Amino acid sequence: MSNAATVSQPVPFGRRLKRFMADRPLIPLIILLVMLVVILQILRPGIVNERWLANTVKFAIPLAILAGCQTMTMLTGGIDLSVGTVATMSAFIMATQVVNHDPAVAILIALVPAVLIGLVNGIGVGVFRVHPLIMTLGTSLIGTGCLQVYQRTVIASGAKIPPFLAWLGTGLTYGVPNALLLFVPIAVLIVFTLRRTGFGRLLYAVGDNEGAARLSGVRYWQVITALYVISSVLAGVTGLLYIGLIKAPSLSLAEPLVLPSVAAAVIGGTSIFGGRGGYTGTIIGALILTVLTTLLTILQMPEGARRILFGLIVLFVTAAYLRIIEDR
Amino acid sequence: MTTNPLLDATGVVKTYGAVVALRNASLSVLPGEVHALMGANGAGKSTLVKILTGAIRADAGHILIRGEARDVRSPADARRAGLLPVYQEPSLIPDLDVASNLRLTDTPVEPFRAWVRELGIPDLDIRETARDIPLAVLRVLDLARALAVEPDVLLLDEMTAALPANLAEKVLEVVRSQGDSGRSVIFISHRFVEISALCDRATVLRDGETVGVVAIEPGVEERIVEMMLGARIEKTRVAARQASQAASPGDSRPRLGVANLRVGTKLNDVSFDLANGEVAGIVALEGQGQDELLAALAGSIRPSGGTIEVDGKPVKFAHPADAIRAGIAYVPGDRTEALTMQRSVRENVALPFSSALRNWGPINMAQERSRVVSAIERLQIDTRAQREVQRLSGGNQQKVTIARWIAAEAQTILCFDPTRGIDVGTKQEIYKLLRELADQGKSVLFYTSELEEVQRVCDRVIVIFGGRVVDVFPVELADEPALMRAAYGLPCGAKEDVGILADIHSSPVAKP
Amino acid sequence: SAEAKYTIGVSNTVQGNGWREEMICAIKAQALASGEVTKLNIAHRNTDAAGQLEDIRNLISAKVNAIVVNPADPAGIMSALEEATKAGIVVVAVDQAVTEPSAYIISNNQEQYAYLGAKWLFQQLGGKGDVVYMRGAAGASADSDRDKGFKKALAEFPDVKVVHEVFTGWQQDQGKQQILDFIATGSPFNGIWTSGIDNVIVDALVESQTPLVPVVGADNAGFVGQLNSVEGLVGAAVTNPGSIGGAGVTLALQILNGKKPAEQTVLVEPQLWENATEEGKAKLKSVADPSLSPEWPVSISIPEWTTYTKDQIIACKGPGE
Amino acid sequence: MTRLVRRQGWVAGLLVLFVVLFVITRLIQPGYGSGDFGSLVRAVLPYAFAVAAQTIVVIAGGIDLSVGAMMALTSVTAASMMDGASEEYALFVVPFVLTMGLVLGAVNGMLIVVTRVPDIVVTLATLFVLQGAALLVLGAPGGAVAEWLRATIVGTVSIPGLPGISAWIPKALVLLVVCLCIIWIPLKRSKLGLSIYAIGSSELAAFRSGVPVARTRIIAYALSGLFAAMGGLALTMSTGIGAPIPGPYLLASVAAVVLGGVALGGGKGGLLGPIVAVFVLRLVRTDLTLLAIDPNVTAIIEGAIMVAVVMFGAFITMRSRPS
Ligand SMILES: Nc1ncnc2c1ncn2[C@@H]1O[C@H](COP(=O)(O)OP(=O)(O)OP(=O)(O)O)[C@@H](O)[C@H]1O
Ligand SMILES: Nc1ncnc2c1ncn2[C@@H]1O[C@H](COP(=O)(O)OP(=O)(O)OP(=O)(O)O)[C@@H](O)[C@H]1O
Ligand SMILES: [Mg+2]
Ligand SMILES: [Mg+2]
Repeated sequence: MSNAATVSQPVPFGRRLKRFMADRPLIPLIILLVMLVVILQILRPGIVNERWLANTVKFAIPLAILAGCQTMTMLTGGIDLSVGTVATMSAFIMATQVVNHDPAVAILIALVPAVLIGLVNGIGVGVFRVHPLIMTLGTSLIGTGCLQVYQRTVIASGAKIPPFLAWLGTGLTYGVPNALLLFVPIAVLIVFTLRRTGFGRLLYAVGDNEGAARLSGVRYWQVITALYVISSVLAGVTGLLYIGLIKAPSLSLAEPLVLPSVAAAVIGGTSIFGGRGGYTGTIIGALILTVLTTLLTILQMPEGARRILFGLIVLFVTAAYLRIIEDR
Repeated sequence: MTTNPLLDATGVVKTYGAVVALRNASLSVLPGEVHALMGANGAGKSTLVKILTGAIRADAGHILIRGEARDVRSPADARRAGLLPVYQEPSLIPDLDVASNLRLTDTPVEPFRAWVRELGIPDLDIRETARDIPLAVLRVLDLARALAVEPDVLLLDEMTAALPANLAEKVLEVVRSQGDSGRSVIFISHRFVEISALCDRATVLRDGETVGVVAIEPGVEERIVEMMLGARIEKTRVAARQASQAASPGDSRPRLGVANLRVGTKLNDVSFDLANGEVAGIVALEGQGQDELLAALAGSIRPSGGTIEVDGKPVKFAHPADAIRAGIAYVPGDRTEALTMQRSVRENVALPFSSALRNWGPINMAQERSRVVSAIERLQIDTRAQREVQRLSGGNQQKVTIARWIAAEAQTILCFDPTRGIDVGTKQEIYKLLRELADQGKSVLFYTSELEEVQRVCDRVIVIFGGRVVDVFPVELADEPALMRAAYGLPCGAKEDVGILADIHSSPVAKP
Repeated sequence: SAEAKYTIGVSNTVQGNGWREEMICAIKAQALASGEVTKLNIAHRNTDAAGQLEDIRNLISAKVNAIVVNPADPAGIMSALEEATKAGIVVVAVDQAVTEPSAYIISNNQEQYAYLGAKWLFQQLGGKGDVVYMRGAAGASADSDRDKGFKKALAEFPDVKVVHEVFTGWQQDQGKQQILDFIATGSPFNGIWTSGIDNVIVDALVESQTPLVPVVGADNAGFVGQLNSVEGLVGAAVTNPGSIGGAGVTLALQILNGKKPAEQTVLVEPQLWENATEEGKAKLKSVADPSLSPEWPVSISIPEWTTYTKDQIIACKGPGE
Repeated sequence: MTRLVRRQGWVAGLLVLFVVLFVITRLIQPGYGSGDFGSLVRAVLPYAFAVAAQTIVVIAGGIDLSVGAMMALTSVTAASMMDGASEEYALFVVPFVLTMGLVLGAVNGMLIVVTRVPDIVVTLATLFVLQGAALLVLGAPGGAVAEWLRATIVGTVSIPGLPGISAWIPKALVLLVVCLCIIWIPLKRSKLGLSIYAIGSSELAAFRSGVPVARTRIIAYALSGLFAAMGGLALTMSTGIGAPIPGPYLLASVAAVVLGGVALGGGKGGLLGPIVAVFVLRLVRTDLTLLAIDPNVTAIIEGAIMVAVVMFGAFITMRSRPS
């Protein structure tokens, strides 16, 4: 049936290369990442060593998981700004509960607010049709307030980081961060979910055209509620991992990761309008941002100039990436 | 040729990545001519119109307007050059009211109003927001907006496809008068009746290439079809329905029983049955409640009264999912309502597979693939640009909306104008498909704006007027004048059979 | 003066940071302990100087008797403080100074805070070496005050070099990543001065198995604990009591009761606790408080200025709660 | 009629909410009077401009994450230029800073048009760039403001013969209304205004209707920059200084835009709604302070109110949708 008409005359090499990369959007992204690492190595010869790689991966992992939450919510045309608060809450609650409870119990207690916030987000967005930005912003305000109130009840109890989480967060095995033990399964699961499960298909469908999904029998609220709960639980798990890495519970622990998590997803090629994108790009996006942070820390220049450079590079990377993959 | 062409395009090329939308297209339009642009789905007609009007840029080609090479870079440029398009999709700004839409394009209001009346919409409120206006009316408004600035060349891309018969007729009248008053019209349609009644010449595109220009004269259709379809030509035609073929409702329980159904103010008291193995056609003018009827049966909106029974059991649909579980699938008229445009053909077709909670888990990719591929083959979907449905041509998108339910093996299919914008070859395929479904014991409820389709596919005709069923009669009694009269609320009477390619001179343009 | 009669308003513009939380709790505890306060109106959120103007004006509308304010900026809230004074409200700025002349100030000396710690560090290095300078948030007034103190000390030690200057934004995760990045470059360094993001720095040194260098931080419970327990760690904690809020309440009550201080400005001088000497170690052991939340400064009270008990500040309850 | 209700109903509801809150405020604090209303308006001022800046790009179908940073940059620029300068010099500083906002906003728009990167990423990047620039202008809060500028938002207008009413018209309100109307009303009436709504509603349809999409987008961002510069000036005028760290204006502006009935997809809504929403949000803040509610609970209440109002809005539109 399809009279598959492809251009028959020889295509110039440049265009062929472009098309090759456009079909494999990960490749240009990885090239951009490698370019940044090379620049770093040129500016500070010797910095790119085993230890640096391990550190970069350690710090990129929590960002990448949170960016996974953003990727999935963005596929449905949403966004989850409460991930920072949720991660902070579960970290703080775990660290303060572990003083009196078994670590496993403390972790379970810590994940309860994550599930609750996810549920509220999901019902607000899915049933009441509140814009996700407002909904998650609202719940993150509420969560922060609750955490503050909670904090006052545990001032005197101190905090502890279970050795297991510290091992997971900071430890290395043969130079490889232990955090990968948690991250690799999560990443595989997310990628698999998005590509090969019904739920993943529905995320794309709902984000692309909710009406069409509805006519195909998809119940929007079910998808959205499940999504936000998953996103919140992932954020909670990130909080646990992150506290193992930072080892200092604070009331704003993971907040600084929120905007970068959105940026990582977007750099990785996920559309914030919904319907297109994927997780593998996001992971590279998180790595790019982490390397970029290092690059700017290492550069000796005024803080103002550093931020300007950060902004310009993020813009450049995203623009270059879009240019390369646009003509698919 | 004594006169110089008003618009002359040659060697137009446009590629999208590996997909060649236009290979070598040319088009030449004389002043005062109504010129048909024909071709199968995906031949490149819309692409050519978009290029001529500056909506997209060609990779190569020469375009002369009144003999001068003009660089048309945007629709605004085209407008200044006297070229006004009505695209396949409505182009009114959805969130602005009609008046603001007119102001945005510097369209004079009074001529616009006059044209709207002329086109058969007597009571338009121009403070109405475009989003709230039905698709068919939007198309007419688009046309009126173009006519109001008196363009030299009017480009109409499947203008009549989404229109019910009464509005389509008005459009044809207006287009003819344009030609008569010395302006040119480029007219894209898949309906031969319209082409033969209206056009002077036709340019035929196949796979992005102009394969011929012919003058329209009696008997030319077969040649055009041959040119359009090339090797793909379909000899098998579905014969008109015969009384003997009508499904025998041996099964006493109807598949679908509707009694006293009401929806808001649009639908009052509709009752009918749909048997297994039956194709029932709904005939109605624009806005008689047929949209609401199908939407209510599909669980998309809630009826305000009446009962629906499926296989004898009363049902209440709160969500399309409920209807789908009862085996009822709905193909809406507006394909943008049914498709996830950024996703692939495969994902669109497979969408219903994973909608239910129990199917959220891992997908059996091989099984999905085979089901999708067979549905695609059955509908002959051109899959060159299948990675994103939005890159398919309009007709191919339309096919995807149907393919989905073929793949999902729905027991009952509610189709709202499924052949809208589909080329002749494929239309035959769809008729055949619907009949096959009926033969397999499935039932189809089928609203169409092209009355002659009723005779080709339906067993029974249900006529709706003013939100009520005014008549139900077997297909043998359904000739075009009878249908037309019934649609206007008049009683039916028997007349002789009229087919698409049968007799161009008895076209419906001249009446009523 | 035992009967309760005053309402006190509080305005604070940073939320979610252990130091500020302690300040608020100190205010509450002191108001309760004094027995003279019927009600506290606390405006406590993340905002800027303009937002603080709004809060102060709301407190004026609420007709409080005194306002204790931790200014977002010394000059930026002048107009509202002036309006408050005009309305007969006693204004006490805590933690940082304000430029409004009618306001009373009881403040930690930020410049001295940095100077003291930096000087100790430079001496510890024998007046020579490479120092990592981990500042607070770029553009914050407390950070620029501390920068003055740090630069002053630096000027006194010409052979000390700042090899790496970076803004932590007072964020622990940022601080940790930044120091790890720096360690990875392999550049040698002999000491680290931090603006209060301290315990994660020690963690980073330990985790990356880098030889420990002297670290200067604040008296946060977590860091003080590390100074006592981490093998081979030499360092100093400079006090920066969050309990200054309680002192602010005391000062406000004194003024309301007609006991004006001799000077508009009362400075609470920081102390330095180090573990390089036996004496210092003993001091550090005595102040350590492992039961406290690690972000909280251990100096939970200021002699002569606060009268609440540890239980009261930890309960974090004000009058009427 | 119903159309009017449908279009303006949300704004009217917000106005009613504001009046109700105002009455509640007087119940909580019987002495709450015109002077306190003046304080409210002054508190609203920077938020209102931030919201106006956000509204215009949201209507155009975008979002501007750099609003707060733009305010910070324009504020520090104004404050550092006026530091130690004469009173008259401010006459030059104000137009300079406004032009700067306009130009930087236009740059935002151009970057979006040229790079074709989504708005949210471009403005996230410019957020960092503008913040960095603000830090380069002033490393720490500082600078000064001309006295006459400061005076333009202090006190009330005097209408001769009507002292009772004029006490309720703070100068800051007049400034706000004048600044917004001078741009918004002509814009709303012009074809440019229509074009902004058009590109927000459907970019493709707008392009096909002959709207110069790129130019319109750039202008929308430029106007947003202009409003943000006004906001920056308002910050400097009220605090007397410039602070390089942006305040909480970004999220507040997005929240108020949504509360004000402007759809985040673009193409719908007006300016009045978001402005009223800002007044409502500020008054809620005042009430929470007057009630001496536990400060940690106020965050919970503010979050809950925000969500509840939007949920309520969603709920009534769901109910009123023809079934
Ligand atoms: N943006 C795009 N990207 C890739 N391919 C495209 C794009 N737009 C159109 N095409 C391809 O170009 C070809 C011609 O499409 P066009 O819309 O012009 O067809 P058409 O003749 O109008 O068909 P129909 O009768 O179905 O409307 C199709 O194969 C289509 O898939
Ligand atoms: N900040 C303001 N302060 C006072 N009045 C204002 C303000 N902003 C707008 N207005 C006035 O309110 C009127 C309505 O403004 P708005 O921006 O809401 O228009 P609109 O509701 O979109 O208009 P339409 O109903 O035509 O769509 C404007 O005509 C203007 O006079
Ligand atoms: Mg077409
Ligand atoms: Mg409005």
